[in-house]
Amino acid sequence: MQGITKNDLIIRIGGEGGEGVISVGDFITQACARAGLDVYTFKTFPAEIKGGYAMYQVRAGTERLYNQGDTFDVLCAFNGEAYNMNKAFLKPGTTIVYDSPSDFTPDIPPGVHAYPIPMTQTAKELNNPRAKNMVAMGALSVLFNIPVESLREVLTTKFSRKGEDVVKGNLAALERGRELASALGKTDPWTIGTPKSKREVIVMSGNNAIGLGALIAGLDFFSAYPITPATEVAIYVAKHLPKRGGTLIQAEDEIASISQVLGASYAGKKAMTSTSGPGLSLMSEMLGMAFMAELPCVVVDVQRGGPSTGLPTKHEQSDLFLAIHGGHGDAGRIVLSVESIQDCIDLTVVAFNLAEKYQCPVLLLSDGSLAFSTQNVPYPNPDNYKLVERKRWNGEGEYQRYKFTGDGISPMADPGTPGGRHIATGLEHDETGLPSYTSANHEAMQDKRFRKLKGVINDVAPTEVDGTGTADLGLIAWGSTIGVVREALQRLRAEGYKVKGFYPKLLNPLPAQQFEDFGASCKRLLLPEVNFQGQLAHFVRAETSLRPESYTICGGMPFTPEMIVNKVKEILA
Amino acid sequence: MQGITKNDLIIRIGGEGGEGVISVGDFITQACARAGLDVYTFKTFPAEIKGGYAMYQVRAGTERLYNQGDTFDVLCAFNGEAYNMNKAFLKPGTTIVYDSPSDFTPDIPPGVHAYPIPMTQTAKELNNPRAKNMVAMGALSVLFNIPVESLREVLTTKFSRKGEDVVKGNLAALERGRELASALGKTDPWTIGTPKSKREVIVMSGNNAIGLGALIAGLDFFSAYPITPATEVAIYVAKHLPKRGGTLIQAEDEIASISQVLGASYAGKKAMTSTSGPGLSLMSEMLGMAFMAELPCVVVDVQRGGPSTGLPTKHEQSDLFLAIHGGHGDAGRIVLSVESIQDCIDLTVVAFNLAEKYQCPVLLLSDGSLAFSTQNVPYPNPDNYKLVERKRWNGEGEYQRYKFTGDGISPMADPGTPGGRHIATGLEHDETGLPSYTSANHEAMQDKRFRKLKGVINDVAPTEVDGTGTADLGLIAWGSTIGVVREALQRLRAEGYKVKGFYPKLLNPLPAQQFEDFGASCKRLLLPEVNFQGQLAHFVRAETSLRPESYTICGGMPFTPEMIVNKVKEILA
Amino acid sequence: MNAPLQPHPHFHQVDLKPKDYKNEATPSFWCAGCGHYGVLTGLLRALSEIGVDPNFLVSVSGIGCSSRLPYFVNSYKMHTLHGRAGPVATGVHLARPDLAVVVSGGDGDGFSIGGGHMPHLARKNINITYILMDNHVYGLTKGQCSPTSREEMKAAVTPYGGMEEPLDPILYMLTYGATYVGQAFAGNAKLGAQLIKEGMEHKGFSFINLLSQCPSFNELDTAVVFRNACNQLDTGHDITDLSAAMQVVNKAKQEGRIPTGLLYKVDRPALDERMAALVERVGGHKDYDLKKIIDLARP
Amino acid sequence: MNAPLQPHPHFHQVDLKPKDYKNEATPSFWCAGCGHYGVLTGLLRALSEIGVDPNFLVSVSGIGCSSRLPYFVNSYKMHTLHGRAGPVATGVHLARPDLAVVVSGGDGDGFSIGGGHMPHLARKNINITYILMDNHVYGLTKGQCSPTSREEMKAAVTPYGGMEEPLDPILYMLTYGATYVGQAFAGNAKLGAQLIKEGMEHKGFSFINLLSQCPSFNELDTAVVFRNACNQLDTGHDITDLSAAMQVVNKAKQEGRIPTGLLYKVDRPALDERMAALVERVGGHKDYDLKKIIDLARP
Ligand SMILES: Cc1ncc(C[n+]2csc(CCOP(=O)(O)OP(=O)(O)O)c2C)c(N)n1
Ligand SMILES: Cc1ncc(C[n+]2csc(CCOP(=O)(O)OP(=O)(O)O)c2C)c(N)n1
Ligand code: SF4
Ligand code: SF4
Ligand SMILES: [Mg+2]
Ligand SMILES: [Mg+2]
Repeated sequence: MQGITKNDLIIRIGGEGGEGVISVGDFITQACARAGLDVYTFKTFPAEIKGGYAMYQVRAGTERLYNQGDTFDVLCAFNGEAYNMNKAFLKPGTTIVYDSPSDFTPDIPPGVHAYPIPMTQTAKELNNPRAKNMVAMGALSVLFNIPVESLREVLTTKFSRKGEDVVKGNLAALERGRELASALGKTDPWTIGTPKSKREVIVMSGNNAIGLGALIAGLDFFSAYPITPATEVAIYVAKHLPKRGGTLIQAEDEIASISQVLGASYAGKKAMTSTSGPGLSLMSEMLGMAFMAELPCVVVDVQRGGPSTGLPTKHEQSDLFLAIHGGHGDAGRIVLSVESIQDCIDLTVVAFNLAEKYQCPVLLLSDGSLAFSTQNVPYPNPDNYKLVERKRWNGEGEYQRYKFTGDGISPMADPGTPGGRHIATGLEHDETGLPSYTSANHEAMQDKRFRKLKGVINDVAPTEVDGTGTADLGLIAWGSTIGVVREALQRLRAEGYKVKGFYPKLLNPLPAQQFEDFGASCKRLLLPEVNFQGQLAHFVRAETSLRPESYTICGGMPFTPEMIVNKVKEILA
Repeated sequence: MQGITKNDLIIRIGGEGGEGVISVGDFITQACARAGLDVYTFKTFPAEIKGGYAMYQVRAGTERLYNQGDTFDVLCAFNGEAYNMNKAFLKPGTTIVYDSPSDFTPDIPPGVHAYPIPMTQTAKELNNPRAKNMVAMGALSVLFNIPVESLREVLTTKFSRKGEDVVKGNLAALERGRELASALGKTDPWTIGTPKSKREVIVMSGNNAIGLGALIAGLDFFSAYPITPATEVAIYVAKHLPKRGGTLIQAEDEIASISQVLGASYAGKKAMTSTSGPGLSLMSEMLGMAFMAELPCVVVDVQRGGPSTGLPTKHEQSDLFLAIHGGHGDAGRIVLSVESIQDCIDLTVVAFNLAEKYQCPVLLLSDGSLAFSTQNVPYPNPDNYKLVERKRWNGEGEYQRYKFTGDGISPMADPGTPGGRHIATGLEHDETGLPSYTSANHEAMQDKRFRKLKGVINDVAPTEVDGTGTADLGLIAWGSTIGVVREALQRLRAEGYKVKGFYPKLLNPLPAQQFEDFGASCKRLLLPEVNFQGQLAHFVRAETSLRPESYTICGGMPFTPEMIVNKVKEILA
Repeated sequence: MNAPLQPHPHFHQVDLKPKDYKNEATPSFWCAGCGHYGVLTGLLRALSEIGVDPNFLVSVSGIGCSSRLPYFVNSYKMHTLHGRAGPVATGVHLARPDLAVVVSGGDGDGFSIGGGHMPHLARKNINITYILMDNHVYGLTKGQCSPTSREEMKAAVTPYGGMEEPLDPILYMLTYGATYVGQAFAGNAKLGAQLIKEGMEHKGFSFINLLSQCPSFNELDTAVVFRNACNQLDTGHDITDLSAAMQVVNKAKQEGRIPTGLLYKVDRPALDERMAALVERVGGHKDYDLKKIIDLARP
Repeated sequence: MNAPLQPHPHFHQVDLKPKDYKNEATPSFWCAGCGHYGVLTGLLRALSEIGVDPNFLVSVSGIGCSSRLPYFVNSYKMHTLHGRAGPVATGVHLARPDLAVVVSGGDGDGFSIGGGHMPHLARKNINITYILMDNHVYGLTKGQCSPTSREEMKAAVTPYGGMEEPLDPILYMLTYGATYVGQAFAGNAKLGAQLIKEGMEHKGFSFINLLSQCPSFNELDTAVVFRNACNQLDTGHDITDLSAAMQVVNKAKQEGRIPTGLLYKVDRPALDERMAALVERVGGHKDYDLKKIIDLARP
């Protein structure tokens, strides 16, 4: 973990919820991004509503970052609990910055660099006890070369709403922290790199990015019911959708949400909902109706630890079975999953495009880690996104809502269209929409509805293959695990391993041929995922000839690159 | 279809709903069964609430019957619609008995035997127009040697509630029908065989048989919401459960049903619900809770045509995806499926036993064809069923509800047990039930919950293999398709084909090794099922090394033996 | 009863006869003598009287015999899932407030499985019209108790008689804050039509309970029983007094009567109006520059 | 208020102090100042006053801050799913009528996602006690509008203010046919305890609404606001008059007051009693010979 080769730095800030841990993390992140560095953050929330241990990890560097990293280089402990929670990771070479004097005295293991900073005490001296976190931030900025000008800017911007006094008070605490740290001799090698150049970026969490993607895609109608860790999608959309003239409603439950979404879709609008596992379970029946009645809709599932109420604030990738198979009676859907904040924007747009084009439900899977992770992404130009509108009836001839067509896609007619009156129904129906229970019709209609989906594979970018040539081991990953694998592969290749990665984002219908091609170039396959049953591995086995080895964890946390590296080495040993 | 080798006869009665089609079918069935014949019936219902085309097919024979057969040998048409619906099946050698004079004059294709009977007219002459069906039944009894003594008995028993006059009137119509038919010269070879001996049997529909199985298993509590084609399970249970001192409630919806069931289960009782696809979709979330909180429960899903509202009265086997995968966050369940009426009784008992033993949800899949099919089964002796009770805490030491044990099964404590107080929760929890979100605990608990299920395979009878030696083609079938395959294989073997069958009833966890062993004895594999996506084939591919060919139909009707025979011949050609 | 209302400007209007609103393409479905025919007649008349443009009318239902109604109406329409017509209709209407939206469905659909949505339609004052086709039984599934079934009803799943106090849809809707609440016997298509018409013209959530016999599965509440129990409200009834309306209902119940006519009507901003006001307040419009929103995420 | 009732014989009784009902093993969860503490205090006192045997008590909840309550109670207990505590408790109770069953949960849990179950608990008269911990907000998900939130509340998903008329749990429950309906400020543990005690002793469905502040996410309805709005009912209030109870609620609402105390109480057979009667009527018992049932299926 030592040294010069490392071009990024991981700072973990831990303390009691309410002590400003989150603010410090946010400020550092913003400042680094503003200065032109890459950032990737990760948070965990206390189980308690207020108080409890809160953790914010900022990874910042000069190269592209794909994940939260292996533990940390620098720990900043606001209190004894933060120290205790993390002391196991204080390996030789790591650094701890901690509040002292305080209620705890850390045991500094040999080789660990330690910087005691009187955070609480200084804040009190400044008559500004809430600014303890600013003292810490000042100290960190000196110790690890965090772009201080940017820090001051973001701090000023953030606090200016609260008045000049607040800005001044916090700036003063920041400067005091810098003085305190400067007085200490630096013993460790950790420092944030110098940014190559300023870039046009934004910094967003996964949940907000999905909201933004939806706005870019032309969202008209949003309905949701609050649920951790998806609520922020609704919060973001609630703030901005009215500006675009759209409609948001908090429904009485998830069944009502998806029902409202389908109503809006029938009315001709782009509509979506967002939820987490329990809500998605409740939507199962209505999603079948969306498939049967061929109503476009986008459903975001920010996965959390399950089953059942499970671990609501924790990370897991365990809703894939439900997403693909969660409906009675051969109900199809398109399932996408996001790797990164960039995906949260881009694939949300893709989700809307596919929903409109194929007139069916599109499920977009995110997860608890991405939900609150923030990353910088290039400033997205809305004009660069190609938007798809549902095929609408051209008014010619007799309108048949469910007309058999070559590709199975039948033009829709918005209410108000003369001659386009029709019924959307969950009953099996003939081309006009009237109930029909004959064998021939049911078989033809099922064929139509599933035939449509055949086109999807060509409408989504081919699955990314990371690496070339023949590999001793190929890794297949999905969701935020992809970012972890990317880095692990870089490290492994640096050590001479012949490894490749395969990163599907379209999970249903599964691009089977692409899997086969990838499999053909690898001697063995490994599929790491954060769930118990090895859910994607199941689908890969069922839909392709491949037999990837499953590597599953389900401890509520994402993989780290190190875990993947070790596993690969073990396999190839 | 000709001849002497056929030791069973298929009579299809068609007419307008309300004309007594169902009664005639029921009487013939009862009479045959009473006389010692094997019976297998099949019905389709009109889409309309009242009126519309109703069809009842009775297959009766001297050998064991496994399915409804290929179309019919004898058609009894009460009206023009019945004739029209079936004329395509009037192949040379078949027979039609029809109402004449009437509103229709059938076109008798060459080679078809025709017996006009003045059903309506005779009934009118007898001043008993509602007895039209009895005239028809009398004619049928003469023409095809239906045990008339038994017919008279069941008729008398059935109508005796309505008074002697009604009995007499109907008997008179029956005799008149016999006279009319006797006057006609018999031209066809069809006749119901002579029963070998009287046997102790009962005749039940699939839905009733499930209800009976539940009573045998020791059902205490039942809650359901009406839905086609599952309602009759509730109707049967409603009638008889109070006699056993149990409790039945019609809930406000399926979510409430399964919630009530879990409450009753926690209270220490054997509890179940029954539903069809839409209801099962709605139960997804609560079934996850059952798995997490380790609460025994039995959920019967009588599958119907989907997706969505679909074809509510039609047959399909398309809820397997939902049954196995329909829950967020790695939620396990046991899934069984029934082939026959006998299974409806026996496997319902098994379902309760497994639920109790493994403390988890057990889903029992039936289907629209079995729901209303009646068959004779040997009189079940309740004492012959082994019943399992949940493992209850022995009162020793400190009680921990979710104690880690070798097999993952932790003793339960009914409310009222001193020292056994505990919480059942959908949150991840430690051994005592308190919330715990640590990685180690979540991984250990998931492992515990899934480890439990490993034992299931040994608690269920090994999957039946039909045939011996090496086969050119092995057929894997589930649900009521099994019975169709059984007969198809008999016919194929008679023609010298080397074919075998494999009939899993436990579908999750899948007995993978048994599949492998079967696959190893077959050169090729075929998996016929009545759904669009080939759902069991998917699981077989995912969970075993086998790659069975899918043969799917989804026209709302079961396979016929002939379809399977033809398909096999095509493959082996 | 209150004076005739002005049609809402939002209705796209045309001049059509009741039969022009009837979709003849759909084969008949209901049993002979089913009360649901009367509901349909009333609706077609109301549509004609208002002159709703069928192209801007959306008829929404759940599942049940009653929920087949949209098939018989010339309009855009959705036949959704059991219990979900309300929220689906909410989505249609909020997404396109220019559409006239009518929900129709059964007592089971609305107050058993769909009962959780009902309060929110009313208290949010969704500007749609909800016609409950209340036959006190589950028709489509062939005769089980519904939540409005009489306590003593023997039905498929209650072979020994029911055990539950029936609920009163009208009282529920008054409690839920529906801004227009009326009731009639389905066989009285004139009153039905009048209530539906005024309900549709009312800006806000209107609820009309139509008592509709099911001759096939409900032997207790026949057309005759319904007709006899239905009593037109006193002319003196104050339709703006919530407590009074509740009392009328409570009293009628004790006396085994069914009060008919308009029970309650009040004006309160409908949700779409409030949402439109919000959009205006934040200066929202379709072409609002997305970059202004994206800029907020600059570090 | 009505005269103290006789404890039901079905309670397994013991002699324990309120603190004996407190489960100390559970780490604290609620924020400082949360009104839910008051609910817990009231419940523990009521349990002690009745002397319920904790081994025969089942505490059931859904999901929400409020729904954590069972963890703090010494009893059998179920922490179920959001909105489902009612039907789960129904199952517990009907399967084992000898158990005392108490449901506790939030306004969102009970009247948003769980709202569809509420009418049926009441009209079926399930003999359980339901304590609504009504803080007019979603606490656990960090501050969104609940169906009892004030119309003007700015919250996470309503950054520009809400748009919906809040509902009144008490009025709902009167309409639904609850046979015992009471209300109190959670901070008034004495009244809370009294209502819970009497509610538990009442044979039938008892509903108690406890107004419970959420200092973390509801700035409008603070403890002070609740305390000031809560008015004890007139001693003259007739607890058997449904229309009168409804009028009290409607009037209080107009005046911005919250009526507290016992609002309504009536006796009606509880569902378990009716079911027991049915079993008796058909001569049912655990050892009824199955063969008699099987024989009915002989051809
Ligand atoms: C989720 C779900 N559960 C159950 C059903 C079965 N079902 C269809 S209609 C119906 C009740 C019909 O009664 P009602 O709504 O009163 O309408 P009616 O037929 O009496 O007009 C039921 C239970 C279903 N379609 N979907
Ligand atoms: C199916 C489902 N949807 C959403 C949630 C998220 N959720 C948990 S608690 C809650 C609301 C809590 O509010 P309330 O019931 O009023 O309880 P409080 O926290 O205010 O005491 C929500 C929406 C969930 N757990 N399950
Ligand atoms: S079953 Fe009843 S509600 Fe349904 S169509 Fe027939 S009469 Fe009408
Ligand atoms: S968030 Fe509100 S309701 Fe939840 S514990 Fe805190 S104060 Fe109580
Ligand atoms: Mg009805
Ligand atoms: Mg609340």
